[in-house]
Amino acid sequence: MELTLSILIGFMILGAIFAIHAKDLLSAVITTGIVGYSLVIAFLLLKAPDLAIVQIVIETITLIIMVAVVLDSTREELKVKPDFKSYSNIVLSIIFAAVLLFFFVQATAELNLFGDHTLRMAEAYVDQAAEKTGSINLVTGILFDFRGYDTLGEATILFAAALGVLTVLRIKGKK
Amino acid sequence: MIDYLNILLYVQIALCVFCLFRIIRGPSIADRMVGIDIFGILVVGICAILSIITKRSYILDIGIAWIILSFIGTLTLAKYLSGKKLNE
Amino acid sequence: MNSLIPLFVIVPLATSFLIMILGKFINGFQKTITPLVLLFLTVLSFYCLLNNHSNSYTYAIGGWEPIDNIPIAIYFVMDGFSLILLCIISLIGFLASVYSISYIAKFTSENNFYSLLCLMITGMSGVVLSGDLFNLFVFLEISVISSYALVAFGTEKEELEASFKYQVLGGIASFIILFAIGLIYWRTKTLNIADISALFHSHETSTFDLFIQILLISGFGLKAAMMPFHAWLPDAHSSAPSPISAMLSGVLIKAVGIYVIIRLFFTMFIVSEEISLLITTLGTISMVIGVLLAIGQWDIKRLLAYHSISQMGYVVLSIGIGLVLLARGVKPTVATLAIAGGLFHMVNHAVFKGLLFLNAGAIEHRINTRNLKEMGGLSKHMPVTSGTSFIASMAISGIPPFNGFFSKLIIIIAAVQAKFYLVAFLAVFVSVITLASFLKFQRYAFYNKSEHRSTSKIKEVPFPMLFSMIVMGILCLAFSLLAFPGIREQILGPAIDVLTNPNQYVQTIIGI
Amino acid sequence: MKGMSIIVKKVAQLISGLIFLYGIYIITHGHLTPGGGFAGGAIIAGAYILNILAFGSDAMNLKNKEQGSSLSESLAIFIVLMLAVFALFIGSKIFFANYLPKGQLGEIISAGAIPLYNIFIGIEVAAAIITIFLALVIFKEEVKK
Amino acid sequence: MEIIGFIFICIGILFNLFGCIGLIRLPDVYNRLQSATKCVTLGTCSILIGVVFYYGFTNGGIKAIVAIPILFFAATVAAHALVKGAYIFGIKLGDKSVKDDYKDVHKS
Amino acid sequence: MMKYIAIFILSFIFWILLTFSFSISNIVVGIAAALVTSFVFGKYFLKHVRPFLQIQRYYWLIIYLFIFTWECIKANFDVAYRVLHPAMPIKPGIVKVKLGLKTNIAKTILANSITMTPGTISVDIVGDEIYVHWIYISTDNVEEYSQKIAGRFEKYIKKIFE
Amino acid sequence: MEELLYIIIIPILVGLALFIIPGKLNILKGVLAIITSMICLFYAATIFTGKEFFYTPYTFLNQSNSNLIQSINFDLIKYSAFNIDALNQLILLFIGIFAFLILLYSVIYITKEKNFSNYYEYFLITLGCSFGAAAADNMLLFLIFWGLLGLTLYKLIKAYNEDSSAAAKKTLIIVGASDGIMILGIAILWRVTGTLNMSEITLNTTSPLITSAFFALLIGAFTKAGAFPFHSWIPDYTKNAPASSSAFLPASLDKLLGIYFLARICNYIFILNDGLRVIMLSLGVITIITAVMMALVQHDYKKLLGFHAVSQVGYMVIGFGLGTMIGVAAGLFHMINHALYKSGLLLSAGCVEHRTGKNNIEEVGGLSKAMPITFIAALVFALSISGIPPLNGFASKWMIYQGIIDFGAGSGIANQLWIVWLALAVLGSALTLASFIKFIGGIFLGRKKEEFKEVKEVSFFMWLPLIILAFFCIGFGVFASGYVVPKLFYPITGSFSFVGIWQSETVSILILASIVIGLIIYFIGNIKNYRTADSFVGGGEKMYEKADYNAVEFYKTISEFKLFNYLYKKAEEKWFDIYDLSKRCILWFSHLFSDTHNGILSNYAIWIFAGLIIMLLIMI
Amino acid sequence: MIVYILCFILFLVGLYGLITRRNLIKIVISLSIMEFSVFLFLVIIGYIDAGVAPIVELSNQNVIYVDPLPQAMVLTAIVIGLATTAMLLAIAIRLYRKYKTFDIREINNLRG
Ligand code: NA
Ligand code: NA
Repeated sequence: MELTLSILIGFMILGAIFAIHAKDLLSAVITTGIVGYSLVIAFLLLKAPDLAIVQIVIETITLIIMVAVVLDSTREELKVKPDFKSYSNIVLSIIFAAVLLFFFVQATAELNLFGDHTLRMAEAYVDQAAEKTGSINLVTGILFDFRGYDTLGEATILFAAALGVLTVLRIKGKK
Repeated sequence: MIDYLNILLYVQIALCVFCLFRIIRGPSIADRMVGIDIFGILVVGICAILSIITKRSYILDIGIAWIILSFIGTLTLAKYLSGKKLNE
Repeated sequence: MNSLIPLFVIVPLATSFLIMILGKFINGFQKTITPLVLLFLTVLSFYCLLNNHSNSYTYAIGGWEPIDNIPIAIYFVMDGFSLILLCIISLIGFLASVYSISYIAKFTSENNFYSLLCLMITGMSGVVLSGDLFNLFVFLEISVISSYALVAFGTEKEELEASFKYQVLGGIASFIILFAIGLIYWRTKTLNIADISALFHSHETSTFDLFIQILLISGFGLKAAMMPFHAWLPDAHSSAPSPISAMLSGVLIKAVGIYVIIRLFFTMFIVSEEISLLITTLGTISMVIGVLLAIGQWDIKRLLAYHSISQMGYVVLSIGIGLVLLARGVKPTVATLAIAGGLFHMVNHAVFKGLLFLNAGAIEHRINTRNLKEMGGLSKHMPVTSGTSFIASMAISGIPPFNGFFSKLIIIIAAVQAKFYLVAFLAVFVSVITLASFLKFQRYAFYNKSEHRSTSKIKEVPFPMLFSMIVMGILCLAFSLLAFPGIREQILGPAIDVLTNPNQYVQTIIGI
Repeated sequence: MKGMSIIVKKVAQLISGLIFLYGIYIITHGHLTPGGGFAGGAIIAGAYILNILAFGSDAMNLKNKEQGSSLSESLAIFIVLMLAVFALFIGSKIFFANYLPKGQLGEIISAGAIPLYNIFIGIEVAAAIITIFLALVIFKEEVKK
Repeated sequence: MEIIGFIFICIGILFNLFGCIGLIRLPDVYNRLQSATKCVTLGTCSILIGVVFYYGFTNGGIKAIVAIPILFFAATVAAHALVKGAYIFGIKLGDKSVKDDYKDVHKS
Repeated sequence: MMKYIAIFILSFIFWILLTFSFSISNIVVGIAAALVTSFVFGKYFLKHVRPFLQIQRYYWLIIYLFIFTWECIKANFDVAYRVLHPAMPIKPGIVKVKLGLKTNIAKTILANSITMTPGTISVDIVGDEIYVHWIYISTDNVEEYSQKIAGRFEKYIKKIFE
Repeated sequence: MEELLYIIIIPILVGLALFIIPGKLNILKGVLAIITSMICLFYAATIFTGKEFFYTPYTFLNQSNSNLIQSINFDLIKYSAFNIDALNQLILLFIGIFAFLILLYSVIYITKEKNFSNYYEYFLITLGCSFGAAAADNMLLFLIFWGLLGLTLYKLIKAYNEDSSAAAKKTLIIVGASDGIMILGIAILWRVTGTLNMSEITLNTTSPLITSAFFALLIGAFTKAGAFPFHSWIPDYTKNAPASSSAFLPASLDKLLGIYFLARICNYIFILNDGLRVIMLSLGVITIITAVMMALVQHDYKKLLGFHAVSQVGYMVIGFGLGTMIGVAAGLFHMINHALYKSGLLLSAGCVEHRTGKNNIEEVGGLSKAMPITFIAALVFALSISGIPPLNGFASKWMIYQGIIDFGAGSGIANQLWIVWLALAVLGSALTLASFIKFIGGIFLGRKKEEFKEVKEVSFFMWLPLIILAFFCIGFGVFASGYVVPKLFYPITGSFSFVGIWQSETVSILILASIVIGLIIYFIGNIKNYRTADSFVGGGEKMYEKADYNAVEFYKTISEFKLFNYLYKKAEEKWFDIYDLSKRCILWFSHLFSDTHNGILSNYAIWIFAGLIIMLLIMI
Repeated sequence: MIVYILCFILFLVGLYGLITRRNLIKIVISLSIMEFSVFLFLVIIGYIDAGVAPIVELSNQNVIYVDPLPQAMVLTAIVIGLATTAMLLAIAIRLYRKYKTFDIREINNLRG
């Protein structure tokens, strides 16, 4: 399991690197889509079907939106000559990545391993949760009952984003 | 039997790498679109096999959702190729 | 009191939706309802503030009781500290919305504006009230996403650019925060702040704890625009419509940045002296470099924006000093003083920086420029704007008898008492440069003669804008009273008690 | 020709309704199977998007859809909030309490208010995504003189 | 029953493999679409039929059956749209191609 | 009106298949869902729905499905052979295929069938002609390859959809 | 005791109330203000004649339920808010006197300044705050009043153009900076002593901490009083503000308060050590010399007076730097005298400006006949500031010389250097005389210009204060040893052996010498000037320009020395102005940081992660 | 452990893209990648080897479910991610209309 997952994440990393380096934007968008879809497989493997289905739809919607944007503009990647700044940025970011990785490994060394997880808060969400909420899908039970308030917030965020997009894309800002 | 199915599952996942290869390799943008389209179909297979392994039929729901959305996604990409705005 | 708590979220949220539903059908609905609702919230929050008697009130959403002393519901927690924030959120929100009645009239899609404004207030109230780490994140996102949209409200080049950069950097912050929440969950298996606090306090601080503390400092420091995480702020705060700038600088960075840092580090973590010193250092750096950046600006709103960084530096360093002393376990009275100074300055900053942005907006409203070099001689034509901006300028520069003087005084005295002499000196130094840059503002905007335009046609701004500015000007004076014993205990006391005594918070929820 | 080729159009006509129904299925089974308001809402939005892709927005008379969708979005989420607020008046009188009878586990009509939340969240999400999509694709910049 | 299902699944995966190899090997985008979509779709249909055998006449089995026509329509229409799009986009037929009747239609 | 009813029935069947539960509540919800679907998406449904309501067509449909499946499998192995063969014996190109079908739905189904059959993929339908990308163009004769590509399905489709 | 409250609160309240009266009724405002100031003067006199006392008007009740907060000793008004001793009494009295006189003068003067709104409001608030600052014992209370004075100072410049708005800005920045630094000093004092009451603190300047507190407070006093190097706002202020504002604040009230506070810190709060005395005395002489050198080359007579307002502070600083009884008394006496003649001079200058509308010495001239009363008063003031006997300026300067000589008997380094202090102080006095000859000559003597044909004497209310001040100058000079010094300063310092004015030959010779040197310097500087003037007799229009005393020529004479030339050039570029120096420095940093904010998003992202990583590296 | 590390590496890839790319769309993509890694990380945290998906099995009482709470969190976060991406893209396209480029270094009026 761990191995499969590792390979899958490796696959995602590969895709991500390509997406970042792609010479044209549509390829980058498509590759991002692939990475997102791989995430769905990971969710499936990690026994998170709810996430899988949401991630599929959201990833597709994102892909569509991105295609719409690229279609409205250009799919050409910028034609700029790499200067000193871009090289130094690459070097810097690799150094950052190395240092952060080092600290991450250091910091999480003492925590439980993969697949070895105990419950505390979620115990109440799992134990007889179906009786408490009436929902046999525990995630839905959490989302709309134990933590319905989060979900209201989440829906509000989507509302805000839609409103924001409408606001940003209105034809005239001032009368 | 489940073990064999697991192997098949991994094979199916491994097939996705071919799609990634095509996406990275290109050369044309349409090739990449083909890659992601095929990927979408392959994953339905993954869902189906996983559904048997875990004996949870609802995973097929995910598969169906995937078919539908992969279809819409591919249509969007195809429409891109045809040079029209998405709403034309 | 407990049953009032959800109103702070429900009411603005419902207003936001109602505006989008009814605003299309009822003419002027949006600009009537928003100030009214926010006035109601202001009254409500001040009522709670004056009646809270140093208690913490909780509200378990969904009514889920703790099981085996593990809180499972999302909690609203309202105590002295969050009440102060609630008060300034609704107060500044109210004044900004009144101001907007005239200011936003020149834009299209007023409904969207007011709706987003209400959402922003909802988000901030949610952050301030939430007792749950992830819920806090969600509400933080509500407020920042609506602020992204509001920054770009005018859809001009600069506004869009600012909004984009704001979003990218804000996105980094959000991921860092979410990552840290994940790490905390990994460790503690719970999201309730009180529960996490109890767990953290039950074992030694480890590398892991330091790691997440630093992640959270970066994440929320980014939201609070502490150096070196500040770069989005001058762009975003200067490009937004002025009432929104007032909200962003006056309230948002406090509610989603400073508030959370204070809450987490005082209540949730066992804080080491090193981390507290780090926070103090960050505050000091922000304070000094922020003001150095500000003084060179010729765009008023950019100048004000950099001052926000600098003034937040005061707040952070003061709180940091309090944290250092608490961590060392020495001089609790000085720690109290430092915290009081920080909170006091935070409240004051909301008022005077809000007012300054409204002034800038008034000027921009009339002469369509933010460049100081193109202004001049406005004091005759815009006496109220001129007068209120003078009050605010003096308040932010720490000139008596305005509120900024007293809070800076307390901060400096606390720094000296805690033997942070260099910090105290820098606080004075920054205060002087602040004064210099605001006198520059006064000079170029209001006093000089203008070579660029004839000033004869300029009129004072309409009444709603004047109303907000005058009220804030009065508040700049009135908040001075918070320095005095009696009033200070009533307003700031409960907040300080909450912060210096984290057990109270934990016990209120877990009920041990 | 507006929209895509005849093949796409016919198939879109045939299955967009089914996709919509599938969205409803995902939403209403949110408490039983994976999915719920968010996934289902997005699928419903997908049905609309499919139609727009296949036929073009003119064919669908979408001139004012953007406003309509943002209105239904607002309305739906307002109802969600009101569902949560109703809890203040019914039963335990606590915000967000699940006040309806829980019903038989595993049945489609069960879990108290959860399906209701799911439905309205679903509408909200669908409308939000359609709004975003329409705003992005129909948007035209003002022509500068 | 499970054995039959398993065999179907194996066949399906074999088809998928062919499709993917085609995806890699074939020269131009049209040919890749040719082999890949078809093989993979059929393969996946085969897997779904396998699933039907596993589940029998239950919720899961019916769902798998429902999935097949949806997959069929979706995959074919997607492939058709892609190939047409690619043609309009101007992607040339590969070197090995012997005929292009569509050229005239598209020009007009 | 007809198409509203058609989509209602289709939706309801689809619902029952998806849920595969015959409890009262499920059926009630299903009817409601189907009603909503027909109400919202009815106007986008196929224009001519009468064929759906004629039972005899389903007989031909089933026969057609078998033939189609068989053809698919055959062609699939053909393609597999071409792909796996080291020399890759392909002769691709786009050919014009003449159709005898009238209605759009029939053409669409035919085009889909062609597409689904490995080795051919329909590019576009223009009037009575369908352009097909063929992986191995075995002959140059229009009639011959029309028969080869479309003829196998055409008569069944005509019976089912026209 | 309530009088104290009245003199603080009444003017402030009346001042605030005047805001309501519309600007058209300026005269009414003026009358109300005069009445207020008379009341204040009356109460100030009552306090002056009364006893010393502590006064705490109101103590807030601690109703806190927070024990932690209660335990902090942080209350603005604790138990001794105000402390009235002999020093305060004196200061309060003179604040009252000056306010009344200048207000009398303002009624006519300010009405002409049409654009000047809210003059009386800020005037009265200033008055109340000055009383408050002078009486406060609690340092935070003191600080609040002190800070408010800076604010009204700013508001009393009519900032209508480029220069005046710049001057206003500069003023408040320097004053505000000094206030800020004072906060530090007060904070340190509180930390060291645990009290905020000045009357309770006496500290030896032993540790660096206490010394820095001393310097912090010293900066506050120096800035208010206008001593080097924190003086540079005064010339700009006097140049650009209305004369009555300048007379009121920098010339009188700020001097009174600044020197009062200097006296407090040097002689009550801190006990200075030898090193600090050297520093104080050096600053004193530097102030005298540099300011007077700058005054010599000014063209604008208000600015010239401004530099003198700085220069004279040097004597006071010397007085307190000496720290002896006679030194302190001399410092205080010079403070009073200076306030008298300098406000007189500024008011006279205001009269001239009022009538002619010109600020430049070269543009006016020959006004002695047209404005005789102003001329005579100005002459008295000028002679007084130049230290001509028997006027008051002479009396106090003489006491300072006397003090320096006495001080020379001590053993510290500061004492050993007494001859240096003395010589430079005398030189300063000589230069002062030289520049005032120019002032009187340039404005009142010489040929009267055509354009000033219609110039008349100012009205009664404007010259009356001048006359009163002139009488004060003469009276304080004549009755110095017999009446004024014993009556005013013995209560403060204790009685000392006050050597009669004419009894010390050395000192008298010194004074005479200074007069002679001053005249010589002046005439050397003007020889060329007279020659050129002669050659232009009958030369039409140009004659008027060149026939007058010309400050430019004078400047040329002095600047013939290469060193002076260089220094003046640098001074013109503001290299010696602490304000401009720091401004340059800070703006350099500002641009440095600004350049890093180049709008490139990846940079910003890099900062974020670099910050994160640095924090990690430090902490883990 | 390797899973966590790889997951973090995915985050770092996003970071790398964010710092080195100057195309608005690429920046959005980099943010998406960071987002993915955070989602994945959260779900991995809640994974239990022996657990089953958190959908209650009425027939079988003795099963362990994986932690549903991180899943609920990620679900929320996914929707938040969509909202953020939509906002970013809307602004990106508007910026493109104004500047005719996606180069963030050209879109650079705000500095100093
Ligand atoms: Na200007
Ligand atoms: Na002259």
